[in-house]
Amino acid sequence: MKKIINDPETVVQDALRGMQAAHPDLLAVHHDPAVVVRAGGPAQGKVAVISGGGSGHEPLHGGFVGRGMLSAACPGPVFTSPTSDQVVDAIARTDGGAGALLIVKNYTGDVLNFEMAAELAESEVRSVVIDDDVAVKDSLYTAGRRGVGGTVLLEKIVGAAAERGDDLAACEALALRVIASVRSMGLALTSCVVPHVGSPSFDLADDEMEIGIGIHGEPGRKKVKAGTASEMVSALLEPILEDLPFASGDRVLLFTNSMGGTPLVELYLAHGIAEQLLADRGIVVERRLVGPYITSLEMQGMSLTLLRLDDEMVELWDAPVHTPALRWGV
Amino acid sequence: MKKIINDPETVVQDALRGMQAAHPDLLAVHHDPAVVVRAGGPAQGKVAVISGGGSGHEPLHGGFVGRGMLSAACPGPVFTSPTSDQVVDAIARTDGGAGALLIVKNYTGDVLNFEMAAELAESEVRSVVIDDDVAVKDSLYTAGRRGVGGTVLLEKIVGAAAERGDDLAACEALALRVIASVRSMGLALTSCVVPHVGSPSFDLADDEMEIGIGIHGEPGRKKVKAGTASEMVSALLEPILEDLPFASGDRVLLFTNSMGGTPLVELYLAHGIAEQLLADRGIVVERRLVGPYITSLEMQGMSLTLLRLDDEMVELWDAPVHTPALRWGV
Amino acid sequence: MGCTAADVVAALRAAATVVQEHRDELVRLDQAIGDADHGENLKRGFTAVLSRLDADPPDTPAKVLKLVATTLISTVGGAAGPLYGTAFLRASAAVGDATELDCPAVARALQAALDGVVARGKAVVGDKTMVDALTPAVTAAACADGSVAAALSAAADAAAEGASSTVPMVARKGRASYLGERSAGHMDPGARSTALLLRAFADAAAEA
Amino acid sequence: MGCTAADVVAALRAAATVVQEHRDELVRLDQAIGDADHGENLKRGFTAVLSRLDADPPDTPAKVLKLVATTLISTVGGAAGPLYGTAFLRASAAVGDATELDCPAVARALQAALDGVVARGKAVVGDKTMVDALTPAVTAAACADGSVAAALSAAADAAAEGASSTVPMVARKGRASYLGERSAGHMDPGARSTALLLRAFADAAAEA
Ligand SMILES: Nc1ncnc2c1ncn2[C@@H]1O[C@H](COP(=O)(O)OP(=O)(O)O)[C@@H](O)[C@H]1O
Ligand SMILES: Nc1ncnc2c1ncn2[C@@H]1O[C@H](COP(=O)(O)OP(=O)(O)O)[C@@H](O)[C@H]1O
Ligand SMILES: [Mg+2]
Ligand SMILES: [Mg+2]
Ligand SMILES: [Mg+2]
Ligand SMILES: [Mg+2]
Repeated sequence: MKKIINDPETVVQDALRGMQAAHPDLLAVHHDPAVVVRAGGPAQGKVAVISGGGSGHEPLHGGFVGRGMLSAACPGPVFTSPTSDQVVDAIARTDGGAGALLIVKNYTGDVLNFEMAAELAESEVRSVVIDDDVAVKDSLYTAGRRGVGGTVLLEKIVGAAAERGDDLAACEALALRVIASVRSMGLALTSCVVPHVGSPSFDLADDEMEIGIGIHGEPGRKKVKAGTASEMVSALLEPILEDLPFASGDRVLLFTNSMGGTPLVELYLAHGIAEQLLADRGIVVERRLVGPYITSLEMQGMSLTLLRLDDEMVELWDAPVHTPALRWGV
Repeated sequence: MKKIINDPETVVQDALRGMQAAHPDLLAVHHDPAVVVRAGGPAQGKVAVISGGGSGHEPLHGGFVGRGMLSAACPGPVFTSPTSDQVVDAIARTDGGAGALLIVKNYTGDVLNFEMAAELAESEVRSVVIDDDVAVKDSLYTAGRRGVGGTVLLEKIVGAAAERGDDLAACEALALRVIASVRSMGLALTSCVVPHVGSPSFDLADDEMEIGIGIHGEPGRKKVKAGTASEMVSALLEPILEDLPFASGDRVLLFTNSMGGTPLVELYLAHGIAEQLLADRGIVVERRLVGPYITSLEMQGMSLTLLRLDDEMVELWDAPVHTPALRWGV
Repeated sequence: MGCTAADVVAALRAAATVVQEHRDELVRLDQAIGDADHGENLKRGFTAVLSRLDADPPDTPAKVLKLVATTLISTVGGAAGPLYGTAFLRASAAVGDATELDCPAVARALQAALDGVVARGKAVVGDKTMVDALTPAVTAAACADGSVAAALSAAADAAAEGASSTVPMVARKGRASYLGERSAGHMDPGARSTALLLRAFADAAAEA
Repeated sequence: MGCTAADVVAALRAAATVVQEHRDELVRLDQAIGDADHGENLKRGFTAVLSRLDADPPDTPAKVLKLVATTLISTVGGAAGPLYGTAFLRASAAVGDATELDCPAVARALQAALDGVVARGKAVVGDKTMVDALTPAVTAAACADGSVAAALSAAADAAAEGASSTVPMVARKGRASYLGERSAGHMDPGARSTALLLRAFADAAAEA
């Protein structure tokens, strides 16, 4: 394992220190428990939008803290959900009297810890669980679909709604509408290496890829021969389109995401293919996001996320945002 | 080699198509010769700021085309400088009557092709050559120092000057001042794989790193044992500080850059260490940039760039910019 | 002959040692069907437990168990943190403020722990989770001769068997469930850690 | 017996074939001390040369050479594009509008090519570049018996030796110079491609 770290035990803490140094105007980082909050204290009368999860998916979630997006993020250890203490602390630090909406990715650990936090918190709290990964069968025989790329879009859109003053019930309803309209799927060309493990999370031969991976180095649906970019994009896009399903005439946001180690030149290439495939089906790409926004450490690979848009979502997507990783209109 | 591509021969072209699809409002991509220009045609009376170089360093340069930064970028094949035709075409497409400033990274191929373009162009053209890499000895016995991370800062600052209406001579003088004040150095933990080659550009053992690498997979100053993040950051920062030299009381911009494959969590960690080391020496970090902005495909590693700031540079750095990769104030 | 607060503390120290010794094994089990952190998570949690027990040892078994619960809840994260945390919290509540636990109290604590895990995680036997180790352990913890050590030893044996029984199972809860059929052929890490903890408690009780 | 435009075209076709055959070798040489693209760059350039010659074959040697020059300049990129482009541009200018080139004209063209490379790249013999192959080639291209084939063959032999002479050199120009002492022990890719091109021209001339 070669990584730019001092000690696997202190990676998250050390990185948070660097994040604070890099964004003194945007963020206030608290340690013990670890919470990243918007600089400037709680915004009075505004719903606090809070998320969190294991570290190693940067910029998710800390990179999305700031005006128009998250009020706070709770970073767990690498690939491990945060504890309920962190979430309780985040709520206490950011509730400006309008309550808090917790955005929880659907993993057992995240769900249980956020659930305990909601029970313990002194504020009015609602939770939504995002489960956009079509690679997982949503049935009685699984823990349900995972929360993946859709989380980024959800945090942006709901963050904008909270910023404009929507109340807790409205934010929750909007979040549920986004969750109902977003689907994702990912693939890996290489495995990531978790610092405290030191070896790859799964094995892939030189000509193989893993389709349907999550964001924690957990293996996917199946291993197949790594083909061309066009084959890869189709392998992700078709299950997504079938699932909602998306239909001709739908207006969508297309999010082409790198798992971390895939360079931008490949990502743009894949994005171009996805745009073409959607155009061929009469689906109208109205907004797009391309880059490494929800990653799996140094994993090479990509994911696609498609959100069916309505006018309100477009307006909220376009609303000003000022965070370390997403910024526009300000 | 596992990459998200269709054909090594068409990687750049295919990626440009995706880039155009991703940023229809910002960019107009022309093929044959390949040139990425700002949407909306030449800005009358504004100096055109043009750069370019081999592909594989994304977002450099195409990702920096847009308001307040580059007028055009000329993407060569992967790691190969563009041809003079591309540069001539870029000048013709963007010169709004105030001439063009060419920003050239100091590599023989880039220098020769931009030089031919300047000879052939019909506009008034000035060229500046950036050579900020302290890893290379600047002597009669080398082709001189390479242009690396400082290029990003140079393009931002000079782009802002052109945007506010500075004339060609003023832009050139400012560029030379930035070049005189900026120093960089990089290291690699893994090699990149050039698509048309298919195997790693250099070999590194599991416990080695290469110090002083460039951005083209060319080997560096020396191979050493990969140490801790603190050792890595010192190994980059000390030669930079000694070179200019930077002194206590200097105001600087610190740019912590990923070579592509290094995840953000490690990059923030390294950034935090660099900030601490600078604080220890009384050097004042007034602005910072952290992320993968000048990369070497999927190479894992990082570079540090330090720019000594004056008031004008700070003002121009803070000026609005709206490009695919850098955006603020708009 | 019952368990004092000091005995419970000793049992937890033993458990912490066992967790540290088996950290890599638990990571490897979780790497096969999960995300490779179960050993690391428990190690972090029990290291914190040790230092809090050192700093300020509580004076009743219930207080010890509650301190363990809140420490695990605030340091482990993941699925295991709330699950083990809830288990210890319920166990603490089940034993009241007695200064010494007799065998029936220990059995009640185990039953309460299982109920807590099930309430939080909604898993049933056969889902390939820690419930597959804890359920037979509770059944086996009979107090025929009134010996806490004997009851815990029977529980630990049953838990070990329960953990083994997870190998062929297809996971239906937790992260391993994403793998579907591919989760079969591996022992569940949480079931394994439950068996390890109970064995450590039993051995500590035998030495007390 | 001189070279017509058709002969020059044939020589360039032969050169294009050789470049394609040696693409991987040139990439490997450049991988060792540069950036692994020299073979790919020349292959791209000569493939474009072939298709432009096919589309519209010029009718004088100078026009052929000029077409090659502009094609290489617009398709090769890197250091080699402007250098080889300038070489062919100067060679074109050196042979005027003759419809057939005699041996002295070919020798003049070679000298002009070398001058062009040096004017653009400022390298001298010993810097470990294509100049180390081209310089001895120009010297060796004597027209004793007036045979273009013989002159080119002597030039090609000298270029091959010149290319070999770059192996122990420490590079002082181009990308390889960044390596300092570590550049010694490898042949310069540009010197090797110069030798290959001259050998292809010589063989084509012998067959004409
Ligand atoms: N719903 C559940 N009910 C009971 N136990 C569960 C449940 N989900 C997961 N577990 C247990 O948690 C263990 C995994 O713990 P750990 O690896 O620490 O957390 P995570 O899965 O969040 O990484 C599994 O091996 C399993 O025994
Ligand atoms: N200044 C120079 N003068 C002459 N030849 C040079 C010079 N710099 C580089 N070269 C030649 O160019 C070759 C490299 O070409 P190529 O790999 O295509 O370009 P790049 O170095 O830009 O990747 C070198 O092997 C060397 O022979
Ligand atoms: Mg986990
Ligand atoms: Mg090159
Ligand atoms: Mg786990
Ligand atoms: Mg080269």
